[in-house]
Amino acid sequence: MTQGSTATATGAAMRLGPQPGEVIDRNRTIEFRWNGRAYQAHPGDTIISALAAAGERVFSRSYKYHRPRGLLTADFLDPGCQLQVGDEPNVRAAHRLVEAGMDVRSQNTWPSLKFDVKAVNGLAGRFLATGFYYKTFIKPERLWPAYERVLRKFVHAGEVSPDTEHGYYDKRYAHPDVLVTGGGPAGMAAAVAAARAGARVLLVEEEHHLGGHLRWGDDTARAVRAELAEQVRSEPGIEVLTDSVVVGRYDDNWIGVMQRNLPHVVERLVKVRAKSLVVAPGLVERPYVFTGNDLPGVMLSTAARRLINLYAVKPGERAVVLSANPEGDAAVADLQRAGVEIAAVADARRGQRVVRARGRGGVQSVELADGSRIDCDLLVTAVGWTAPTSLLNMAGARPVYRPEVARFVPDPAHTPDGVLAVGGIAGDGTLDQLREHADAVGREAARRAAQLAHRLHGALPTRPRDAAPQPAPVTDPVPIPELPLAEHPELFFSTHGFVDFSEDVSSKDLVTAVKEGYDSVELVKRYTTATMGPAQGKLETVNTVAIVAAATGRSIAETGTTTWRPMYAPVTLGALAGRSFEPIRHSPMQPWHERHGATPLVAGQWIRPEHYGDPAAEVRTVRSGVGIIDVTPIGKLDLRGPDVAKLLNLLYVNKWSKLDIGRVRYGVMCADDGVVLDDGVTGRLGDDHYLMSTTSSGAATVWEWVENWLQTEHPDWQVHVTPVTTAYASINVAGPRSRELLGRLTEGVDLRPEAFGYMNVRTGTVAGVQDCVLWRIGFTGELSYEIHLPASYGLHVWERLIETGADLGVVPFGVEAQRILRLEKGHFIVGQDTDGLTQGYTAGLGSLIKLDKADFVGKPELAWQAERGGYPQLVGLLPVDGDVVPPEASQIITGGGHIAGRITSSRMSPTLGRAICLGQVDSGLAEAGTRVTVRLPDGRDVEAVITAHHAQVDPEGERQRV
Amino acid sequence: MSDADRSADGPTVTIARSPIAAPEPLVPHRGWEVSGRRSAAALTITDLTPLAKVAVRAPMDGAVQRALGAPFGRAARDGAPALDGTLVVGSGPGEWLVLAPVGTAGEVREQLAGIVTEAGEFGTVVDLTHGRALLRLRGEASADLLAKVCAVDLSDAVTPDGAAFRSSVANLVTDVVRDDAGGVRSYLLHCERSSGQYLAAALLDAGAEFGIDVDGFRDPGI
Amino acid sequence: MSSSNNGTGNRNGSRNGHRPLRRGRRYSAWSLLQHGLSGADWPVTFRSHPKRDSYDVVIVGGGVHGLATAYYLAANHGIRNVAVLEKSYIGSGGSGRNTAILRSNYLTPEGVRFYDRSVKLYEHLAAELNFNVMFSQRGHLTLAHNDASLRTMRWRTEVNKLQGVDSEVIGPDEVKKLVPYLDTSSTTRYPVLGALYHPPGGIIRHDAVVWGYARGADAHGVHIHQKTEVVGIDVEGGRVTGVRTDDGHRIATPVVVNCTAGWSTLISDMAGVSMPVQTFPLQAAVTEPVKPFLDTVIVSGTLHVYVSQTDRGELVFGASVDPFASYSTRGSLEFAEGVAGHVLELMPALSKMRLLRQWAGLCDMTPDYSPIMGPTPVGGFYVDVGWGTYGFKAGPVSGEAMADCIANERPPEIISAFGLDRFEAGRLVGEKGAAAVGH
Amino acid sequence: MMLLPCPWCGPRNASEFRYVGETGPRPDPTTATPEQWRRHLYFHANPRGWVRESWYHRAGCRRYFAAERHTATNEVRSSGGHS
Ligand SMILES: Cc1cc2nc3c(=O)[nH]c(=O)nc-3n(C[C@H](O)[C@H](O)[C@H](O)COP(=O)(O)OP(=O)(O)OC[C@H]3O[C@@H](n4cnc5c(N)ncnc54)[C@H](O)[C@@H]3O)c2cc1C
Ligand SMILES: NC(=O)c1ccc[n+]([C@@H]2O[C@H](COP(=O)([O-])OP(=O)(O)OC[C@H]3O[C@@H](n4cnc5c(N)ncnc54)[C@H](O)[C@@H]3O)[C@@H](O)[C@H]2O)c1
Ligand SMILES: Cc1cc2nc3c(=O)[nH]c(=O)nc-3n(C[C@H](O)[C@H](O)[C@H](O)COP(=O)(O)O)c2cc1C
Ligand SMILES: [Zn+2]
Repeated sequence: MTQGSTATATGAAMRLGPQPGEVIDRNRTIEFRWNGRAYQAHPGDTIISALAAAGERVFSRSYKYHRPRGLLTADFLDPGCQLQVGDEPNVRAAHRLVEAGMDVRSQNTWPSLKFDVKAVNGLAGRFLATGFYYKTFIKPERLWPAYERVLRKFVHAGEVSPDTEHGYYDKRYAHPDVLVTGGGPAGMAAAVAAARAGARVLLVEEEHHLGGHLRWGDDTARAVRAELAEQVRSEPGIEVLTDSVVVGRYDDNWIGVMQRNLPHVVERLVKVRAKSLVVAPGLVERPYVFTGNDLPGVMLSTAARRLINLYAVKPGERAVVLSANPEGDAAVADLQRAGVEIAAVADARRGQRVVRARGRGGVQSVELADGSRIDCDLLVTAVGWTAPTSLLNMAGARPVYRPEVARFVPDPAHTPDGVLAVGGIAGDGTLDQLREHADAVGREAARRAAQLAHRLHGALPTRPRDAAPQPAPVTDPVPIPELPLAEHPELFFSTHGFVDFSEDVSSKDLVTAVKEGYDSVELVKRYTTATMGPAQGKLETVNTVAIVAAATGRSIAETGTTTWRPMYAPVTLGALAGRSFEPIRHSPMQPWHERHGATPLVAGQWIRPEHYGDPAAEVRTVRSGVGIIDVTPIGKLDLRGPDVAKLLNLLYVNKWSKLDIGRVRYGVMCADDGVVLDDGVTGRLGDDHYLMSTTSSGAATVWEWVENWLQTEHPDWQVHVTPVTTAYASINVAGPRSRELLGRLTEGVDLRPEAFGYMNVRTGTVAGVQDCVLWRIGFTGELSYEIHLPASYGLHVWERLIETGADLGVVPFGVEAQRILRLEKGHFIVGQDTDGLTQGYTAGLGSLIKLDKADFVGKPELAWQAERGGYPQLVGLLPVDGDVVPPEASQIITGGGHIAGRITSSRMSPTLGRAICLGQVDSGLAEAGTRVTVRLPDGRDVEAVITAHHAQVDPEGERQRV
Repeated sequence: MSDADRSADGPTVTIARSPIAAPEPLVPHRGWEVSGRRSAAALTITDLTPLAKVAVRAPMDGAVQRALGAPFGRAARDGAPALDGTLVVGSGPGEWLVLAPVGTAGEVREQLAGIVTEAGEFGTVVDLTHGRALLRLRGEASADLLAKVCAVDLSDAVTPDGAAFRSSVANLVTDVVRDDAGGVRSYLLHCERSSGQYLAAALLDAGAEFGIDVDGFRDPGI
Repeated sequence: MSSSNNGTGNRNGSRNGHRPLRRGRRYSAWSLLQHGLSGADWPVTFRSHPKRDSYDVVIVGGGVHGLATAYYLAANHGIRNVAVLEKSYIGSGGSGRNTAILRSNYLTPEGVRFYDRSVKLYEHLAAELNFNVMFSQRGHLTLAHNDASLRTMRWRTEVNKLQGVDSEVIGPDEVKKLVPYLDTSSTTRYPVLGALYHPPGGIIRHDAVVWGYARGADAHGVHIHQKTEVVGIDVEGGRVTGVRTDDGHRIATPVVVNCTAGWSTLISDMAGVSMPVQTFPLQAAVTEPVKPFLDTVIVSGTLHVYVSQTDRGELVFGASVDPFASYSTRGSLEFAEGVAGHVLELMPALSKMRLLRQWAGLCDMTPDYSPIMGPTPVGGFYVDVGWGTYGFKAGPVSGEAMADCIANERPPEIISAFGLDRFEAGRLVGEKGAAAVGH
Repeated sequence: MMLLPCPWCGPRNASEFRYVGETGPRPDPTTATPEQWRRHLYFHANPRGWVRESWYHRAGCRRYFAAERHTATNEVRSSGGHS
């Protein structure tokens, strides 16, 4: 056959004539590719139904032994139907609808699905038994990395590509009164009842259509489906999400829903806060364990019925059916109607069993317990159900195992109030009983939601106080009729076969694990990996538990299950991530910086100019002329009230009682463990009005810190704190000519040194902008003014400074120049020159800390630090070879490589033409003049000398006082 | 205007700018540069940053609150006679935000200071016009848009017209006021100035599926 | 303790190459072949026993710390009358739910020395225990997205090198070579400025470590009692005399070792010892498997995420502890959202991979991100706790040191910085700086 | 995600809050011994059960308040003014 010869490829050999419940659109045909060949499908087909219609039976190879695998459940869980679609791995092809042009491939098969060389693993199976890798590759130790590389080659999965585009995924929130999980009859009926009782309902269905199992039922079932679907549609209080799945239930009914198949979005995570959660996922049909149970052609009754009724695909030609329930019997009828020859029906209710299926690449014959052997290409099993209680368990409920019905059943006594189970998961019964039950549950869910809403709304400040009070909710619980439980034989295994199809774990592996001492279900799980694959136990848990129970001689109830956890169905990372909401912050001058080639620096949320090309030149201009820097990110808190001075005295280590209006002061805050927290200056603008500045990175923390002390320790103090960091654009005008520059633009402030001295604050007009705050301070050690001006005018003033100062040679400078300038001046940076354990005295704050104050935050620890002595100290250092700049974090060592400190800041000083540093050293080395050894990252040692001051430029502070 | 504001080419005027980039045409409006764009879309976003924004702090449930007419959690128009043409938002326990027409911050501040003095309580008034960004979303889909970025229940039962709350919007602390305009659902969003551009961009992105468009500033905006 | 031998054992940890596993119990390719051919059953890995009325040492907690302590007590010091009491199944605590990242590139000299010893023990653990623990030394990368973290990484590197630990700071290009899927362009919100590269770091099959120690301890005669919860500790005259269990037993013992990590204050409270420990959940998650594409462990402190790919092909994700103290192991959607968002920041091409399962474990956080090890004010009551988010890698060295501490009745040098008394004395260990997300 | 009942704003997602934790009264700094002081700084009850603790409504009213929470179920029993 030639590539692309679609006519032959599609075949449609197994496609039946029109079926009453079919979901395919026969009027249209689309084309897609399977392992390189073209196939045809109808819209509405899943990938697998289209392939099955074309007569394909093998879709994958198994995890360990590379056994051929086909269709088992024909839904999302189908372990043999995980395929690669384009660049998307592990696509659930029995759920995913075919799209035109899809490129579908089988995973981890080489050279092809038909002839897979790794199938030799199957022959070696007896040596690859469970846990084999713990028992081998132990010696010689040096070969293990090579073994490991080989093991990794065997990973059974799809592939990701480095070129995959990050598509558009997003999220939304929803606040329904009632969330209904599952759109089968139970879910639909509960949703309608809840909506009619006044609740806003969100109804979520994993499949593409509402209806649940009714979709593949008889005429009556389909009629009921249509009726319920119509009721749902006409109920305005119900929002329906199909092709969407409830993936997890978290504290306080916080529920994740994955919404797929949307027009604008690849996938959307809906985050739901539901007042009531109704769990209506139906039942999952359980596979039967016997030898050969994984052969293509062995399938569940629901799979066969889906194929026939939904997709009009004939599942095989000649079938054996193992039936233990009415659904199995219905499957027999469906098969007959579809023209499948029924070779035999083994009725498990009468003790008949299948013990083995034989065949190469697919079922060829089946052996029954009575020894008979029947030729066939299809074996359909209907041996019972697993209750997918996952969401209930996540909510803290404890479903109990009931042997007479051979499944776990929810226990309302151990289910939280906000969660109700309904439908097949809760019990059996006629469709009428089911609807009656669902109706009661829906109304009860609405009632509980209303009650909760009433309670919560009482606490909400957002509703008008004079509005009519919410009607008190109905209080009497709706009586919920019991659903009967239909007896069902316990059918878990007859001979050894596969239990976890995805993980290639057999019942024999489980028994072996138990014998080796892994004798609880949790240890068995981890030793064998049963239930750890893509279905997460929905298909395999009960069989696993039953086999462990048998092997240990305990009952299933005693054995218990492993823990159910989210995700109920796997969720793409894209959907979980959604749009990236990472706030960023810009100063008003940002457009100017961008226009003038500033190199951006990401500093927390702020984007700042690191430099404008040449930081050393920027430094030189500040030292010789004038420069301006955008320091808007500096934290600013507006403090007002009669008790501000008390607050400052409490939070800063130094004294604040006598700060005159118009003065500013530097202060350091420590935490109660004496560790340096933040520093900055605070100025007094009026009687009861102060402006506090903090470090840029500490702004948010300091605000919360201040509020904490005010709200919890001193609620009686009259202080109001307003964060005004970005209410002001902040510009530092620095350099010997800064006064001259500012003088040209300033009104209402006498800038002469005798009128506006160092450490003073004035308010006035700059470049026509009123209400500017000017502080005569600076980080650079030069004459400088920090102007805080109403932020909307930031760009205006900045541009005016640049224009007006052109003849003075004004330049903008960035964060890097500022770091150099401050290092020359010996100012430390909290968090760089200090760390999480640096207490006040270590940071060299001895003269600032006033232990004679009655109290301040950190005082006791600082007092003990002073008393104890012997602490490390922050010091200035000069490398003896001034050309060597030891990288920051270089270690200071003493004999034998003992660490005695480290360089915390280090730069080449453009002003001095040599390297300068700050560092922390052990107390014995802190004396000025001490020579220390610095180990450079390249292993060389260099000498450095401790200096008397932290500052290397103008230690006396002459320049800033002019 | 001072001498300093005159250059050789004539007077330069101070220009106030919002942190949010404005689409053309840019037009001056009472000292601010605003967008003059007009949109007839069913869902629009408008930058209202130029409005006067004044914060008041005083005891909760005291005389100041009675004078302002809006308790925490609610917004009131013309709450007090002195505050005609403003929107008073009960933005926190003992905290109010007063929004007023462009250029009126000074007056409003004075009036509020008067109210506080009269009340005889410990209270303070801070002009935050330049410290915050303000946006308006308008259109029936505004709640659907907001539901993509804000976890608070936007139904009438919880946040009816006039509701005010502070919460996280696109991961940014934001004051939200439900302020239906002319019977159309509408929200005011108020955040730190420096993140205004970020918030506007996040809303435009979230609103794309609803056909959101930018509508320029129109007086009085409030 | 009377029966002790002094000394710390040989290179592989156990002294004198003592091999307690009888013929036929040893694992090897040969024995695998034999069992495969004969179909005979494997011997029991660890047995269950009736409880004795008294033991020389009772260890509370059947995680890696408790089991390793038991193993080294028996193997290195000949103290074999030891019981490990575990309320659930062995490894049900942090040891069975951790992201299994091992490394030794800590920040403080005492930390580096300690964890380096552990990595060395891990390197030979498979041979020591005759149980393949699948230690994959594939290298460990800590990414720096800003100056401050780059500086901390240099700091760590320099301290590491001085202790002889292989660490270096590498640039974005070298990072890209190691992890081609990483977006190392400079235009991302969190650009990769460099990374701390630590070649000996890697991942391990965590359950195998637990089982291997259990099997080794069992072979030496240690009793492992699963499904046995300690509900009380008897203290008389300032010394422990016994423990009480939920099945009504009282077990007499002069020595109780608290190895219960997230539950450790509950146990210490029973003995009247208070500890500066708070319990926080730490979450993890795995994706569905894909073909191997990620060869190193990646950690980003700024983005609070770490990622590795197991030999089964799944990506294993972790983050920092939950934002509030709790004993809940239910996990949260925020965690899954955050971790996915951060992983995609780093590797945007992975948006179509799917998260399969998430879970949580409990972490015993201390104020200085360092453990609390050694004796307490109550005689015979020892603690090996405060393991926070990083204690799996410390299992072997902790077991070795605690065994030594108990046998010799004083803490060996290697854990001398980690005593309980340091908090009241104000001598905190300086790991806090680097350990925030430090797997 | 746990809902925390803010005494001012009503129930909100826990992610809007900053956890402050168990807080005790600050010992008298003039008389406390180093041991007492460091117990205050570093030691907590850490019960598996009900605990009284402080929270800060960072994304809302910006108030510190106390709440009682069960550390195993995360159920919140009551909340009141500041701690
Ligand atoms: C999600 C997660 C990821 C992590 N990632 C890493 C990592 O990558 N690298 C790393 O080094 N560390 C990591 N850690 C930390 C590491 O898992 C722990 O520090 C380590 O496992 C602690 O071991 P343990 O033996 O002390 O405690 P656990 O393994 O927690 O064992 C304590 C045992 O005590 C039992 N117990 C408690 N109370 C009682 C009682 N009353 N009676 C009897 N038994 C009791 C418990 O059931 C439990 O089994 C992680 C932790 C978590 C939760
Ligand atoms: N499937 C069958 O053929 C079958 C088998 C046995 C019993 N029954 C009977 O049918 C009734 C069951 O009806 P029902 O409505 O409870 O079940 P149902 O199986 O008819 O419908 C459940 C629906 O929930 C959906 N679902 C499951 N988990 C979901 C999730 N996490 N998110 C979104 N959707 C999810 C499923 O796709 C399914 O469509 C009972 O009377 C039962 O005895 C039917
Ligand atoms: C390193 C590691 C890898 C894991 N891989 C898987 C996996 O592939 N599939 C799976 O279902 N669970 C996996 N788990 C999670 C376990 O199933 C389980 O959730 C975890 O051990 C916590 O136990 P619990 O869920 O029973 O409480 C893994 C856990 C760890 C620590
Ligand atoms: Zn609040």
